[in-house]
Amino acid sequence: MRRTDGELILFWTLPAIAIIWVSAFFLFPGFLHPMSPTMSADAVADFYRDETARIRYSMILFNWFGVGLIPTVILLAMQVRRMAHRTPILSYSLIACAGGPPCLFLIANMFWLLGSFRPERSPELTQLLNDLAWVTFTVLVPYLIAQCLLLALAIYWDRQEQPVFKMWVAHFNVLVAVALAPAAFTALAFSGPLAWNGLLSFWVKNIAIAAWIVVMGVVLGQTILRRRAQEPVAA
Amino acid sequence: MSGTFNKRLAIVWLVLTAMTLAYIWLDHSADDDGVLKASTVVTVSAIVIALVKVRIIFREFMEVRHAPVLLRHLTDAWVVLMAVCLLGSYFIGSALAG
Amino acid sequence: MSTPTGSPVGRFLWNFRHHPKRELWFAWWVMVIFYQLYGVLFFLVTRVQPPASPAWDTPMVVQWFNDRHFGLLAGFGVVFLISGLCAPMNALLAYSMRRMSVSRVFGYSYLIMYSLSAIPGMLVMAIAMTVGALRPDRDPELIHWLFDFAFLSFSGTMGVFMIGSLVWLVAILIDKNGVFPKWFGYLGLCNALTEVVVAPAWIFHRGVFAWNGAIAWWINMVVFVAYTACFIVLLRKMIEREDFGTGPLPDLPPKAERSQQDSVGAVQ
Amino acid sequence: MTNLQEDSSTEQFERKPARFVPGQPDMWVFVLFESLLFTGYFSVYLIGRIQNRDLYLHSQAALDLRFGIFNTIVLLLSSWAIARCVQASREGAYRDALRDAFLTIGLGIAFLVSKVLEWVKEIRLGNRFTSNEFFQHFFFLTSIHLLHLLIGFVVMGVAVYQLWSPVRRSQQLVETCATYWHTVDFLWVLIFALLYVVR
Repeated sequence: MRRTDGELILFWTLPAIAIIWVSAFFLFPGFLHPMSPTMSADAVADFYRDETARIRYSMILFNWFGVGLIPTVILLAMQVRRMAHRTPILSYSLIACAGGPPCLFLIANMFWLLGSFRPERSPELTQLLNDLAWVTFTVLVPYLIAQCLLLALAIYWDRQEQPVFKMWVAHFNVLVAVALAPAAFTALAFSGPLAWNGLLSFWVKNIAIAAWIVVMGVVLGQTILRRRAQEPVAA
Repeated sequence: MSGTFNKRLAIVWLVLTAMTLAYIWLDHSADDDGVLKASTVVTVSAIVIALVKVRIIFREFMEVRHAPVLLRHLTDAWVVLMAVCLLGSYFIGSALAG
Repeated sequence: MSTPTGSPVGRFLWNFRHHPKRELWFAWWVMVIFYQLYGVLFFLVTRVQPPASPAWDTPMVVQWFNDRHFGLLAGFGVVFLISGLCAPMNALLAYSMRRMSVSRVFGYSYLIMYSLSAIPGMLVMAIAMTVGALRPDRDPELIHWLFDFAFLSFSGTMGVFMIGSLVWLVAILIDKNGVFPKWFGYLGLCNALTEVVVAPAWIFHRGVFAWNGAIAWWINMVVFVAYTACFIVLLRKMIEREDFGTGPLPDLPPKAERSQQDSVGAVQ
Repeated sequence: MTNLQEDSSTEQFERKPARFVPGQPDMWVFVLFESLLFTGYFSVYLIGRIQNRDLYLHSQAALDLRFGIFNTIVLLLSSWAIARCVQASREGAYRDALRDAFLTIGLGIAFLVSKVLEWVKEIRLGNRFTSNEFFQHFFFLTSIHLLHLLIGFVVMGVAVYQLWSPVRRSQQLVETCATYWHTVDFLWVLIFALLYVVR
């Protein structure tokens, strides 16, 4: 029997991480309302000069906890292991996806922190760092999209008496993947829904990520608890 | 058995070394009185000698001599291919450079 | 469970849902599609490959970005959308090592190394190029810096691929299950050595060792394409031969028997 | 591994009259592919050379032909030693085979030392990787070749490991290692001719 000690501890880090992320999100002055790509270099430089402290502290928080979602994704990959598949390919794929988003997010995070490190530098440079940060932050979707679609596929293929996840979880994941997709094209527009402060690239994308974390958190918790309840009988 | 093989290998090594030493003579003959000059004859002979050495290494040291026909032909073809590429880039390059 | 029905679509759907090797074939097709898209996106849509010259002066670089403005933004948008495809691909490569008679360490090392390889391999370049094309009115010097950043991150960060090929080749050479032919292991050494050869791209602005040079780019590209083509074909063979056991991978039966066996396999 | 060993020992007697590929045939894919790759590097070098003859001629004059000759002869000797090693091991004379294998490694180290001394000498003269086009090629070709030699030490390690203990001794692996080592040798023969002698 595979050991499951500590699974619950890792699982309960999820709400803690979620609370920290939400606080950091609201602490960062550039998220509410999201900074517009049409801001002039001087306006961006002024923003970094006026809000230096909040940018630094919120981004330091993100810097600490950016990788916090990895245990949850690996827990999901372990559930996929229990599905009725003949090969571990899909759980390998989920493991391969786990590190990507935090890595990309850390790159964006670094550019924000660099921007606020010397806000007195030339506005052109601050604008460049700000562009790099926002573009990286907005386009960090590829691994998330792949993760959702792979999870959905894994669930569709899990044909057994009592599947690990219910079918609606797969549909939900496909929906999230669709919601994340437009953000990849954010650089095509400075205004409108595609712009990095627009409806699709900012609101839909980030709300989809939040919804995914909440829903998958609940589903994962139920699955782990159900299995722990069954396990003594099975063993 | 061992004796003949080792004698053959020794002769091969001597031939290869002699060809290497021939480069010294080639190198001296290239320059008149310390004035450097390009020479097609030296270039072509250097490349041809090197490729002959490569073929000897293939045949004797790497035992292609005893190998199936396919490998023998393949290595010979490769030596020709290298010759065509090297001499070809030299001559075509020269023609283009004018 | 019924056997596949007549129409090709029906057959495909049946195979997609019930074929015993569906996960392997899925990953293999994802890999093929990924490399096709990669070629189309980098060579035709964004036209960042073959690479521009590092010897250009700033106005030339700005001009280069202006010529490709929309292609860069849209093409790299698609890159951001699809680069998650490399996850199943790397999972398949890791699986090939799991099927060998070697320690699990090989498969997991390869998986972790390659899971992030897309970041130095293409995503950093895509981000730098996107930001470079984003504001044509940006200070030209900064656009030039983004240009260098993009190409150097793309060409100059090859350690992942070098060590990855080495891990794979050692696994292939000591494997006793015959998952891959040994010659592919030795070819991996050729590939790993060409990854070393791009390092001078960090040093030279022009000539054969620059990031667009004959040695650092063209010859390497040929080797990389040959290596990739080989492993795509060999992975296909591996999937066809897969018996889900742990011993030596069986050889493919002759063609006539194979089609018969396929239908039997499908019924199972 | 035991399979391989049995195969090779039963084959041993029938082998002489029959034609055979020494070592794993797979290694020849490496040999042929790698020589093609180097042919590419050499062609690029020759074309560059023709476009700038004087520069190459004058830079080349700073090279010391004696180093080149010495290195070539050392590597030819090492190739000879490994060829003898293969013969000895084929005839079951494993002590001789081991001695020849160590001799090969020793000669490889001699090449390595002489190569590094030559680099130091050139760098002291002010001829660096970035100095000019000729020295780009010189340092590139010699260092990529040296990398092959370093890998060769690993390969020779495998050969020694095989010869060391009676429970291993796969003739096929020893021959495969020898094929690799000869490749390092013949690539150097070409590099030597192209860098030092060609005018």
